[in-house]
Amino acid sequence: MTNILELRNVTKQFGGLVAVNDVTTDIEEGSIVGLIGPNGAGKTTLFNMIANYFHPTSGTIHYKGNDITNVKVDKMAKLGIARTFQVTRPFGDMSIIDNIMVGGYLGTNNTKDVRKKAEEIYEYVAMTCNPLQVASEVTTVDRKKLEVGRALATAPDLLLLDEVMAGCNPQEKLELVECARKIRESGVTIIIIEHDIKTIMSCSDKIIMLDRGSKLVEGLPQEVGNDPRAISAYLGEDYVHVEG
Amino acid sequence: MNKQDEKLPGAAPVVDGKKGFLEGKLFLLIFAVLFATVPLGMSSFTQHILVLVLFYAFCASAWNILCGYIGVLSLGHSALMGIGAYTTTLLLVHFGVSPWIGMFIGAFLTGIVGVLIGFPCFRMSGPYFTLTTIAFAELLRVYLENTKEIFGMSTKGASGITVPYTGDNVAMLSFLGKIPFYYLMLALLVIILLITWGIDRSKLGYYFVAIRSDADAAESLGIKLLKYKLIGMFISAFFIAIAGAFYAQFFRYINPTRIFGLDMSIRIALIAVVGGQGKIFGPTIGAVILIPITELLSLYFGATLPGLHLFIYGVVMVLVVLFMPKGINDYVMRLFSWLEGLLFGRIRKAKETARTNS
Amino acid sequence: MENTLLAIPQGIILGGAYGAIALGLSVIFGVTRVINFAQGSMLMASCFLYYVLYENYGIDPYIGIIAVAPIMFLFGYAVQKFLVKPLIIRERASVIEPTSVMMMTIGFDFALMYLFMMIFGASYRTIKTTASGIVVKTADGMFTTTLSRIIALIAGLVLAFALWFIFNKTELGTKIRAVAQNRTAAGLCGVDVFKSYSIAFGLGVAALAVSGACLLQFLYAQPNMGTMFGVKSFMIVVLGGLGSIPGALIGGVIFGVVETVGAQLITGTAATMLSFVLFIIVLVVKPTGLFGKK
Amino acid sequence: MKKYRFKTRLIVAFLIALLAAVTALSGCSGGDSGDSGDAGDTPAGENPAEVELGFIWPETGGSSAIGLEHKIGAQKAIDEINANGGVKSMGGAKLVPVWKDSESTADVGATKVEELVTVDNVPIVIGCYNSVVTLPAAERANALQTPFLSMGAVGMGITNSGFEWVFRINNTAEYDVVELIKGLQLAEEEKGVEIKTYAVIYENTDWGADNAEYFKKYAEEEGWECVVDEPVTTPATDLSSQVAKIKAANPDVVNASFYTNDAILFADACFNSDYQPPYGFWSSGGGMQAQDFFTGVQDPGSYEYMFVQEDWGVAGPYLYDWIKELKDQLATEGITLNSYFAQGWTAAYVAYEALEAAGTTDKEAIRTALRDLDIENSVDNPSRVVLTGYPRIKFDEQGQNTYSTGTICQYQEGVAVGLSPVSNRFPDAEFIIPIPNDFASRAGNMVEWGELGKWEI
Repeated sequence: MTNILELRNVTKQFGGLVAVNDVTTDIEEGSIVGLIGPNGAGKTTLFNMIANYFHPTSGTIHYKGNDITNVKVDKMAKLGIARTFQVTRPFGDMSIIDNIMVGGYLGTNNTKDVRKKAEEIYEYVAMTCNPLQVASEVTTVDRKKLEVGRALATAPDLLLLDEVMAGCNPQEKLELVECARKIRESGVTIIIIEHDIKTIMSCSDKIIMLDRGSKLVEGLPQEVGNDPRAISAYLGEDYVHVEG
Repeated sequence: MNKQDEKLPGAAPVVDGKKGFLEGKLFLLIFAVLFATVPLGMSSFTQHILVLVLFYAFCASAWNILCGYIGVLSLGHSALMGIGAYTTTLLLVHFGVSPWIGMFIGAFLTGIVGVLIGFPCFRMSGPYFTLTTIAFAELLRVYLENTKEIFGMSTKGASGITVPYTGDNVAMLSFLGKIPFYYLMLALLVIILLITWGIDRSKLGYYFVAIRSDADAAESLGIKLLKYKLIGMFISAFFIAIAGAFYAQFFRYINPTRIFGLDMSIRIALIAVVGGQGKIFGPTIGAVILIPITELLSLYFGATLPGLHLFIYGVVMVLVVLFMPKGINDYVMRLFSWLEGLLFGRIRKAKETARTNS
Repeated sequence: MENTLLAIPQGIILGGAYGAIALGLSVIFGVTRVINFAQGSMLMASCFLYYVLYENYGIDPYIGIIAVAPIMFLFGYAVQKFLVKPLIIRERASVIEPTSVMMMTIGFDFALMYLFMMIFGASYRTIKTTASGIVVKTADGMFTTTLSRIIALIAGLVLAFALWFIFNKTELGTKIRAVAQNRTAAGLCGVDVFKSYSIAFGLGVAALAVSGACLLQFLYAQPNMGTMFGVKSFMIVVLGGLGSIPGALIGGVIFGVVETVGAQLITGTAATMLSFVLFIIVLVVKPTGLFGKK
Repeated sequence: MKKYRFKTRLIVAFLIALLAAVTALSGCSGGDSGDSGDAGDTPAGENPAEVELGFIWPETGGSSAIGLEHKIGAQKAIDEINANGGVKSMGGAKLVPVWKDSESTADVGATKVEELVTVDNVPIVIGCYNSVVTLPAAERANALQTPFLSMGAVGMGITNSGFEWVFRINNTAEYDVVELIKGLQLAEEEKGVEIKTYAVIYENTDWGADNAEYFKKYAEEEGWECVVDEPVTTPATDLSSQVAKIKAANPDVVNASFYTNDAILFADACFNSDYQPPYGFWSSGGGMQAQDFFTGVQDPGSYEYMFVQEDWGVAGPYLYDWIKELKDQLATEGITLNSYFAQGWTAAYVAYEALEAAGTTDKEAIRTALRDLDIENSVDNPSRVVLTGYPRIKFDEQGQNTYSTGTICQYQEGVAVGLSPVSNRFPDAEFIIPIPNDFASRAGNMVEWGELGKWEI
């Protein structure tokens, strides 16, 4: 398997604060990678650097062998990297289908094709709402799915999902996991930030755990789950929380 | 209806029930017939006002392409209109270039100026953008008021330029009566509505609305914000310049204080906002309602007490903004939907039943 | 050369008046992010109130502040509460820039301006008070100004200090600043967001009223007088930096100095153009303004 | 996003519109010429009870203070005409004014002409003070073949654009300046002084710029040197800096062109800076003859010795008994007789005279009457028409009244004293030139508030 993404010594400082400290890791093509860690661990910062919302203070990010460390945000989609937002950001006064179509217009002008593709994606992510409903009015889970669908419409090779399952009930989480698996099967690599360890463990091929900006553990879900450092830093607490 | 819609679960009822397959048709027909026939037999003044209605509808539609769809508030559009008007008029006065040609030269020039202004302006957002556009317009206004000539062509500073009247001359876009101006403006309005409609349902429109809704999310989907804002600016500037050329020919007089003034920008923006920004027919509806109201107020109250008509105008403006959030367009559309439902409800039902049966 | 140098204090004094007006705006703009296009006519309204007090009861505008500033505070409070608030609530639902608030204030400006025109007519009304008649000048007679203009500058400074005090040293001010920084977060912390908005609006309009008292001494009251400061005062606020109180004053002084020095070196109109160019350049280079913080 | 699917329908609608347009165009071109020009006509032999006069003044906007004075003047004239039996040649038809507000805005003026002519069917339109408003308005009236009486506007284009229906009662900007220059020459001659340098300061409107331009043109012919050429963005907030600039350049004469508000600021700034050009401020009027200017300045001493080209006959040999009476009468109503009132008055009266001569509301007849109109005004035979004090009203081929001379007055002890031309001079009056630098002793209400005087630091 080739690495789709290679991070080398990525560091981000905000003023004197080190948000991400010297993270080096590889993401294999076609895998689902879970990015976990306690609050303030630097997950979202790392995520935003991969999506190029921030540029690292030092270190490099390579995507498919090319340096993308300082590429502009609006070029990312064309490169094949799409993301979702932690707080969903639908285009409020557009319908669901129109939202997905915006993603689909990348690299094409043909409205007919784009609409068709958007309809396919709408079914693919299994949304339950009416496709012509205005996006600001649909339920949370549908908004999450819409985020995924919209990102998917840009035909990415790497999909970055930022806490896509937050605020969903277990049933909905299962749906989303199913959805992620389906996407992975179509050949898309996925990185997921997630708080719900149980869910993330169940669907990831690899887990990267951050703590206070540094990479703490990296490995298969079982390995991380059994790693004492990980448990002490975060997992035990959360398990209790989740169980309770 | 089209096949794709039927394929979608849950799509069909909405498409047929809520939107109505006849929607737009009746509305358009009524308006088309009204617009095409209304000036006939009217007094010259009524025709004059009708031309102004179309003129402002056109201006506001041009403004709408940038500001309504992309969701920025430009109060500097009068400057772009002024550049169009001045280019056309200077070419006519000094080189005898027909306004038909000058109009497009001016429009292209204005489009380019608009793009150049856009570079610094689009770095700002919200109120900053608005103020920067005002600053540009005021800068140009003060400059022109104090400039006697540009590139050797006399502009007469604040005195303004009188456009020579050449009698009824189609080639020189000069007419005595209002009717030719009316239909010219109507044609221009139809063109800009078609273009807006085209934009509305194409990639451009989707991208514009996406930028308006959430610029960050739009960017993450690969939309180059600046590029699309500049495209919007170019189209908008292009058309507002044509409006400027028309203004010069219609009033046969232009002066920087008026045509580059903030009042003009505000009026254009107001019409679009009141009518419904980001909607194809919003600006047109705004103009159809606001301009006659202005004239009627001035007709009935203008003589009573100086300022009364403008006071009422201000109050109406506040009330419309307060109580009609989506603009009048929304109400008109609902009214038409309702009317259509009333008129065609039975036919629709019959067709629906026929389809479900088949 | 000498004249150019003399133009600098002239500009500072003029800028003080600009700054005093900009302060009121800065408070409103800084907290609510609303461009209050009605500020010109609100200033005009307060000037007419002073005029009426002076003509009918002989109350000097400086003393009249005691009565007019609270009235204008309530006026601003009410405008926010009944006109601006519903729009902000509505706009929050969609994510469009608050364009409707701007359009509403434009309409309000119209209504207020022409209401006063109906009541007072269009003539220019001036008053002749002690301060307006006292001319202050250097012994060689090269530099001249009036006491009223100097008082306007001082009033600007006092006003700036008072506002700074309110915003930085009182609990109310702290709450308002919190709202200005992050409406949602402040709301979650139990701050009444719209009450803060109303108070900020009221304070802004009251500050305008204070500068109105100073302006009437050397200018005039007339329904169209708002256009005199019009766009300029917004540019000052933005130039100085959003919500920055010293920024508003310094922005005013910069505009004043550009105008007076520009009038010496080039012409007044060229200086006006220059100040627009300056505004655009500053915004392009530093969108947060000279003293604004990100 | 709402989508209306109606491509085909739009095209159909467009085609219908186009079709209608073509039919309308072909059908209208004939009918259109038919109804223009005869609106408001009265058949011969039948007299209307009322005749409407269309007035357009700037009642709101930047020039509203002045426009409202015009309106009062015109109203008073109409009241008087009606009290005297209306238009006698039409069987005593009463004059009814139709007021329109130009909002001080160019295209609004043209729109209002359109409205007055085609809706109100007025036989004659009068207005509009601002040149930028009057120019398109006159053009429009000309196109609608309606007599247009221009009053107040001095822009050249109004009478040199070949409009056949436009008549201007007042001066052009150029002629205003020529009068000023003549006054200056007269002063030079009489007082044995020699003007070498001058400064122009003006608001950057069409009127201000025109004035400055012509002043420079004629001053150059005189060989005077321009030391300061200062346009001012109107409305200004402070003119002290500009005054300091002029003071430093020390010209012999300053030509200032401002509307009321800026004129107040300018006079105050000059007075506060103790600035007085040796041969005075010379202005062709504008704000410096408005009522608000006199009451608005901080000290009447600030306009003392100022030279103003006055339109009205309330000065010198023109101070007829009837004007005095009128002035007193108006004073009881709280109205001040000033040049803008006089302009409004005269404009209404000229329209009346034309109607009286035409005896009909036929526009062609009124135009002929205006062309033939000749009103003499002299000490022996004063005319109530000419409150503005012109010696004669007679339009040339361009429609310009070439007798609309003003009087160059100097404010001496607060009173405008007529000086130039010599024929209009007050008895025993003479130029006070060079102007004394006597700021402390100047007339005014200094006593009331100025005991503290000027502070030196």
